Amino acid sequence: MTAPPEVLPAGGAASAAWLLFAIPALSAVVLFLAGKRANAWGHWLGVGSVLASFALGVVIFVQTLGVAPEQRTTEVSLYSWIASGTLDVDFGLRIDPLSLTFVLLITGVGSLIHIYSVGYMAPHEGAEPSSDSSRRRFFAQLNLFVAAMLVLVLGNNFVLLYLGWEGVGLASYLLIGFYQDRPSAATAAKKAFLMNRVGDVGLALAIFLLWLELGTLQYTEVFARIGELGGGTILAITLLLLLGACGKSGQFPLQAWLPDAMEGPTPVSALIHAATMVTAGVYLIARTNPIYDLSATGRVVVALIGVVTLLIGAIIGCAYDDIKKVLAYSTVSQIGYMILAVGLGPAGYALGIFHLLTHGFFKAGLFLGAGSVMHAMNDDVNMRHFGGLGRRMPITFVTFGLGYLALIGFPFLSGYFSKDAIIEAAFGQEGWQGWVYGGAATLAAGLTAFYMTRLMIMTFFGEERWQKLTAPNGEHYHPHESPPVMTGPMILLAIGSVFAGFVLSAVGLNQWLAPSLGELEESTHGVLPHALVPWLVLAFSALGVLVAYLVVGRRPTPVERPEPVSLPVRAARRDLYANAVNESVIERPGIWLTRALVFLDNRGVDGLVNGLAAGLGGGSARLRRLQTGFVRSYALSMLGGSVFVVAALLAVRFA
Amino acid sequence: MSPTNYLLLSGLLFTVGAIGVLVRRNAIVVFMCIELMLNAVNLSLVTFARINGQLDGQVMAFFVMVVAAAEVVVGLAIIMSIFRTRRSSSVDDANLLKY
Amino acid sequence: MSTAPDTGGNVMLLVLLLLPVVGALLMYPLRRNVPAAKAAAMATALLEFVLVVVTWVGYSTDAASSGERFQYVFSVPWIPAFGTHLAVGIDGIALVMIALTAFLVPGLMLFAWAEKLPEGRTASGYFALLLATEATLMGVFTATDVFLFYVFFEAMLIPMYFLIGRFGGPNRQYASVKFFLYSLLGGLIMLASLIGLYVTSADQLGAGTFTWSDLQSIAQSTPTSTQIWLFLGFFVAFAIKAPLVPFHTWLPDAGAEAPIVAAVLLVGVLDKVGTFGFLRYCLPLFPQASQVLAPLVLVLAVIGIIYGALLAVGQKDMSRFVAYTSIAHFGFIALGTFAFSSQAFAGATLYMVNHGLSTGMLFVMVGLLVARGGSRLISDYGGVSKLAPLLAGCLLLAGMSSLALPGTNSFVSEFLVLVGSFPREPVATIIATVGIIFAALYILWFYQQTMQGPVRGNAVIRALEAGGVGGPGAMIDPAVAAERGAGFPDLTKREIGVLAPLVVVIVVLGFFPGPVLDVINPSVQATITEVGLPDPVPAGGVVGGVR
Amino acid sequence: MIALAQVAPLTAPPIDYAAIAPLLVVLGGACVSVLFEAFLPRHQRWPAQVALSVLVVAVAGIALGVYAGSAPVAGIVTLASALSVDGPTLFLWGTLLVLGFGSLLLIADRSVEPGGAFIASAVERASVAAAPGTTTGPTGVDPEHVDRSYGAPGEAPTMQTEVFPFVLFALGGMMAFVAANDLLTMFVALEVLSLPLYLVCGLARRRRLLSQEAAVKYFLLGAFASAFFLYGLALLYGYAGSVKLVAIATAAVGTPRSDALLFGGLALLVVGLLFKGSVGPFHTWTPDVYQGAPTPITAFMAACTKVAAFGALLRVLHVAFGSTHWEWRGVMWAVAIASMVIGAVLGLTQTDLKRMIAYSSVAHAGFLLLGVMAITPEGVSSTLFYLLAYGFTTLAVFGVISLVRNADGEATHLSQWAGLAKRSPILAGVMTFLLLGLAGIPLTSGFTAKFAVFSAALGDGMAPLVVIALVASAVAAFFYLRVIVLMYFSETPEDGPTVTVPGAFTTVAITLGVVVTLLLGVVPTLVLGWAGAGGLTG
Repeated sequence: MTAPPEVLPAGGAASAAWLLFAIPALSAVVLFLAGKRANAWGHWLGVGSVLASFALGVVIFVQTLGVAPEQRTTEVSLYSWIASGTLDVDFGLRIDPLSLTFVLLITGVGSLIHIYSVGYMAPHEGAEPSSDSSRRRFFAQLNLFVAAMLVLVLGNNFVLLYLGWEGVGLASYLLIGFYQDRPSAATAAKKAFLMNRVGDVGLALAIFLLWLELGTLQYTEVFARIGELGGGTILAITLLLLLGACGKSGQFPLQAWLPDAMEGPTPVSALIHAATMVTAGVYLIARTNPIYDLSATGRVVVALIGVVTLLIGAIIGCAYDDIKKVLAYSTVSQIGYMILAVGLGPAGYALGIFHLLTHGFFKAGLFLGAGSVMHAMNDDVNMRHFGGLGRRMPITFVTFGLGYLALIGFPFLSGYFSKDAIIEAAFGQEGWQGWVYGGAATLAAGLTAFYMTRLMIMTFFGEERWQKLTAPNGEHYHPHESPPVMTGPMILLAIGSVFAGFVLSAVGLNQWLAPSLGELEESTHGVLPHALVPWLVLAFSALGVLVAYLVVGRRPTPVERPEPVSLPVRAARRDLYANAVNESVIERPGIWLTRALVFLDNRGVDGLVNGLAAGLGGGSARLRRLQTGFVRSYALSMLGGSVFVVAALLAVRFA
Repeated sequence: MSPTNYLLLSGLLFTVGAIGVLVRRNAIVVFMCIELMLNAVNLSLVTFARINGQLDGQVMAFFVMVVAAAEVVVGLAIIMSIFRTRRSSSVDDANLLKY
Repeated sequence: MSTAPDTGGNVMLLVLLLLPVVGALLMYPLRRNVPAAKAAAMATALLEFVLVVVTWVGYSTDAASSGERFQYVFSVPWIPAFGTHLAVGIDGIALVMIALTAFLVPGLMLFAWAEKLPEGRTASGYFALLLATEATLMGVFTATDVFLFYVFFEAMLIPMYFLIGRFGGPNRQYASVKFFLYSLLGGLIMLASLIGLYVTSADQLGAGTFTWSDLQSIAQSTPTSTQIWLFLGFFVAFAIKAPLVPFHTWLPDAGAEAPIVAAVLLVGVLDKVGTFGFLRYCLPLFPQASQVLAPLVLVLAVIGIIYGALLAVGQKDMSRFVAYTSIAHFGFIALGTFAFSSQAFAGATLYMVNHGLSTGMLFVMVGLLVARGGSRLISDYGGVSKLAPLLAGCLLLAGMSSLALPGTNSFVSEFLVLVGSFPREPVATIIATVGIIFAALYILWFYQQTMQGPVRGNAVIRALEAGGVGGPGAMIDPAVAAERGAGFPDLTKREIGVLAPLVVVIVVLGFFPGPVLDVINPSVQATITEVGLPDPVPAGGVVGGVR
Repeated sequence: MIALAQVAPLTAPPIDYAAIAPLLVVLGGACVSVLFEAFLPRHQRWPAQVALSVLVVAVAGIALGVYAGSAPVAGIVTLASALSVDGPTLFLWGTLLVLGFGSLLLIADRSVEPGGAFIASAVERASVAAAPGTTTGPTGVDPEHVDRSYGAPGEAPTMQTEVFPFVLFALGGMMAFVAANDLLTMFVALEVLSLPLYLVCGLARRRRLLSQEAAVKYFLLGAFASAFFLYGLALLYGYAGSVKLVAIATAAVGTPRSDALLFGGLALLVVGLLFKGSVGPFHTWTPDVYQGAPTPITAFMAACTKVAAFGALLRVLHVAFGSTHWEWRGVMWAVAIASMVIGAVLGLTQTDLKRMIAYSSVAHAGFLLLGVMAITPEGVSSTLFYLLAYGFTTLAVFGVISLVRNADGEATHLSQWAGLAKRSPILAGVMTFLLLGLAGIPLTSGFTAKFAVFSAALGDGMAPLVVIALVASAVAAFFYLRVIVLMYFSETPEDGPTVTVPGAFTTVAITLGVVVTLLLGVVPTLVLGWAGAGGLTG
């Protein structure tokens, strides 16, 4: 492990870093409270706030570049947030290469998506007046998300991280359930929040454990003293943190919420459920790398989770017809790659972040493209209704296509650099780990190529199936290119997805991140030589494309999904039974248990109380019958009482 | 003859009186049974006086008689008044007040 | 040999005590003139609040941390034969509680301003009872003489009893009597311990006393067996008040049948007397017993957290739902109280305040829904957010506070409770932490049922048709309805006035709990020393954050 | 002559007239009031009797006050040690006088029931018809008995004034009873207080059948009980060779006689006293008599008889049997528990207010026993205080009950009290306060008294009993609560009863009760001091 660099108080623009999240937060508050008045200009305020914090981020970034690497880790303490006894949680920010990288990603991609949303969320003619308000609400919530996400990455202690962590959870909940009158949206939102809470429990317990063992929750102190702890404790901490990461990043076994999250508006899917929030888990593990450095076992578990997830995502992605669901599972799979990378330890932290950035570009671009398609197709998401859209909406087609190439790792596009690096590192491990990680990653690369090609063909090529169909709302489809306010961001992201990989590796992202993540270790004795891996991956990807072309491209796509299909396809269509398991293991027993408890409480606990009262009343009603009204019976009771008293007294005395 | 016998007799009388109170219906008779119990007490008082070789007990017996007489006056008055209204002196008829 | 000064002292607290009484009495002459009565009541409540603020400002945390147990002390002998004093004084814990009380009452009055009362009931009586409740609460929190505390503890029941019984829902008689008898039973069992305490003090000090500090001074020397008996008496009373499972069944009935303002006072403040009692009486007066019996309490607390949450999800009635969520929250408070660490104690204390705010707001939201739909059934509402977005937003905020989302007040307290309990009680804390999932479950479930999805539910539809907007299932334009103020209108100005302070406090305390914690911490430290169980020291030793 | 000369001169035992002045005044007043009955014309009797009674009580009170000011703390024994005038005696005398005064006011009142609540024997058709069960039972209306007490058609109805001498005699008897220092005096006093009560129970103007039935039952059972008392007296005489309490106490320490006599005697004696104190299971007469008797008399019995009975019980157990309390305490525990349970549980389902209060008095008797059983100064003082507090509260309660009336007299059925708060908020408020007092809620005398008694009991090692007592009082609270619920939370029935505006007398009596109930709850110090001054001397 590398000794953490000493921490300097932030200076210059960095000391104003709190503005980064303060501005969007303020804007969110304004938009929430302003009410209808803000309908007219609200969205521009939202865009402006994010742009502002992006600008500030750039300034701080440039300033940080100006100083020597070992001085790039700075902190600014705003005030003491929670203080009791020896506990003193600081509301402070940590500005270092890692957090700055995320700041730029969040605010940069965030700005683009905000701009895109101005067009996407614009009320289409004939909409009810309230949809102005709903756009305002949308931007308020999107700003809230940006603010929370920035707190998450900027916080200099675990509690602040937790604040951002659940803050983005709330924003995600609100935005997934944005179309509130859709029951499915509401349910999806609830599901997302609950599964995230499961992860949060892990994070919380990790925090408690750190407090118990170290008596502090500041990154600097924790990382400095983590070495004092025993292996068992550290392993426990790493696993609990991993649980948190799984919840947030839709990793196995908590991946089921992410596809449902696509109920939200597409820009949300692009920003939150592709580019930023869902990568928070990767950030968490990368941020706590000093802890993971100390636990090889912990790292193996992380890597395996990543492997399992990237396979699950890739497999299910092949079966769906819903364009957003396919992209969602692709996200699950790609985050699997990142988790795998950070699971490789010093050999992979930087690579994980690298892939996270490139993925941020091209996946956001893909989602925006999908959004543009839906915008054109009356919000239809079923690819079987598409086809031949390439000619109708060229810009979308081109940008989307570039994103697609980047994702499948077409040579010298961003995906090629980041993903192949991860796979190389994976093969770089020794023994079985190398084979398992590398093999799975390579296989998934092929699958990725398959399902993405399938998506491209079904959407942009082939016959225009939509000609013969009518939209759910009855009218015919009139595919048209989206307005510039939407295509602009798509173009920028496309450029990003083309060059980001090359640029970032050229300028040396790894060295830049080194102060936060330690030097990137080149694995020397892997199971496969480095030279071989790219070709292998390329071969698998090409194979995937080819198969896709043979299966989908050469024969017409049926408008109705074919039934019955082979077992694996069925399994994949049903998310490999993840939801079924959740339902039968957790949901139904839970409902049953609740009913049982309600019964127990009313009949049992409360029944006891009321029963006691009833018993007293009944006893009273019976006993008062003894008061017959006959003098002689009264006399009898008196005599009986006297006899008892006499007998008892004599008994006490003489016995 | 040992004084104990007198005590036993008085105890017996007392019990008889008590039982009488329990079993007889006529208010007058019930009342007479109570008088019997009082007189049982008198007997034991006198006996104890004899045993202790004092006069106190006998004096007390007189007190008891006086009090008993007073009770008779009051009791008969009450029984008469209820007899007037009810035309019955059975204690069992008077059971409007119960439960 | 009472150490209580018999020389009177600072009369501030007496003023706080008597002012609401005066206000309540004022209601009688004004009973014919309802507007004047309302105005007078509101004025009293506001004045009370101002005075409490003054008290807060005047409360010196330095003095508290330098060992001054109580401030604003006033004490005169009351019944020498029993060694009782008319003794009042506040520490940080009591201060925040009276602050909470004084903060809530004016808002509640504003809420009750236009409430539709059962026929034959006058608003003046209503407000008089509110003020009377406030007075007894002030007394119960400020008393530093155990006898006096008991007097207020019992007196507290009477105005609340009449509030529920006279102004409550259809089943109010059953609920009010159940509430009264249940609490009275607890109180009487406590009385037995109270007398026992008195006798013990007579044995140890020569003369029986009820002065808290004297009793505390002999606490360590009282044999543990005695302590356990006395502890149990107090504990039962407080556990019924708090309420802990299985003593909780009166709360859903009372909370559901009580008028909203009473429900807020009942669940928000009055029940806190139980947890307050744990901190002020059970722990310092019976330290050994508390430690011996802590496992028992922790089991009840943890059960309560899970049990209350699951039952909440099973409820059909909104008020009962809120009541059960409170049972879960009281579990957290009890956990923190019996984990014996300064963080846990501070967290529990702060939790009392925060729960008062969040649950208070939840009850108010329920009240607003009932005011519109005229039904308490959850299934009678649906898709309200489409009609009344502001109302929905407030409900969501209250809910988020209730599930302790970071950034709301409750997170700080819940975090402190858990992080403070973990070192001593890892298992209980882990279960409790799992409880936060259930918290999310019941809040989101409730929100989804009532607020999200298409506009539905008998109450809503009825209200809309009454307002002449739309028919069953019809998509209603909320703007139209709201502007008409008809149908299912969004929040009115008055209602916003009720909610705004709550919203502000909930959010501000989420980010800046400092002022409150500064007041609480010294008293918490004092309690720690009185219990005589040192703070668990983290293995790491060195602690604290970089500043 | 010589023989005569040899006889030692008789020396009359010394009598401390100052000490026993109150007793003498009351008994003398009673005699005078008998003469009034005999010689004054009917229309003058009421004012004369009222004036006389008030005067007597006042003078007795003054005499008591004067003596108490200079009384030796130890107390004295006078009249050949027949009477013991010590701290408790003085306190009880004071209590009896004040309570008696209150009762007399209720009795004298003619505004609530026109012409007062009492007539001797004549039958009122209306009331017979109204009396429950008369449809089945014989309504023996005797034609030649028209209600004389109404006097000539023109004039206002007058009341039966014999009640005044009766009450005065009973009061005197009670005062002698609590002061009696030997069992014989106690027995005579018992009869002096009982016999008039038997009679006045039957004097109700309304519901005569119930009233007379109450009288008969009370009389027969009372006589029965006094027989037990007497037999106990005899046995104890046989045991100790004397009936002086002190002598019994000394004999108990060491005497050849069999303890069977001692404990048999104690048992029977106590039974007689418990009967008077209406302690379960010797309470059976209480509900019937309380319900049947004219309400003012019920008030008098409930307040004063209890005081007298427990005063005597206190003296007997503490003076004569204090040394042997380990033997009898267990049995008394059982009795106390029985009494508390019976009172609390049976009270739950009562439908008649007077019966309900009767059962509550049974429960309170159980609580009082706790204090009596504590053989400590606190035991004595707390019991005394409890008696005073309970007496005033219950007096006021019956006063209030007498105000709620309908066509045929008092409306004592619970259902008739529904929604009373709306019709008469003040009366409902007063009643609520008094009931809370009986329930023992803080800031009422009931709480202070309970606290005193229970702490005395706990101090003397009766913790379990205290817990039981507290649970019982929680149960008992339910039926007090029922009345409050009815008055406040229920809707008023049609043809509900009306609330009579009380005349001066009743008003004063009720106010007295309420004020004392409040004061003893808030500032009991002074009275507690009196109750604690000086112990029992024999």
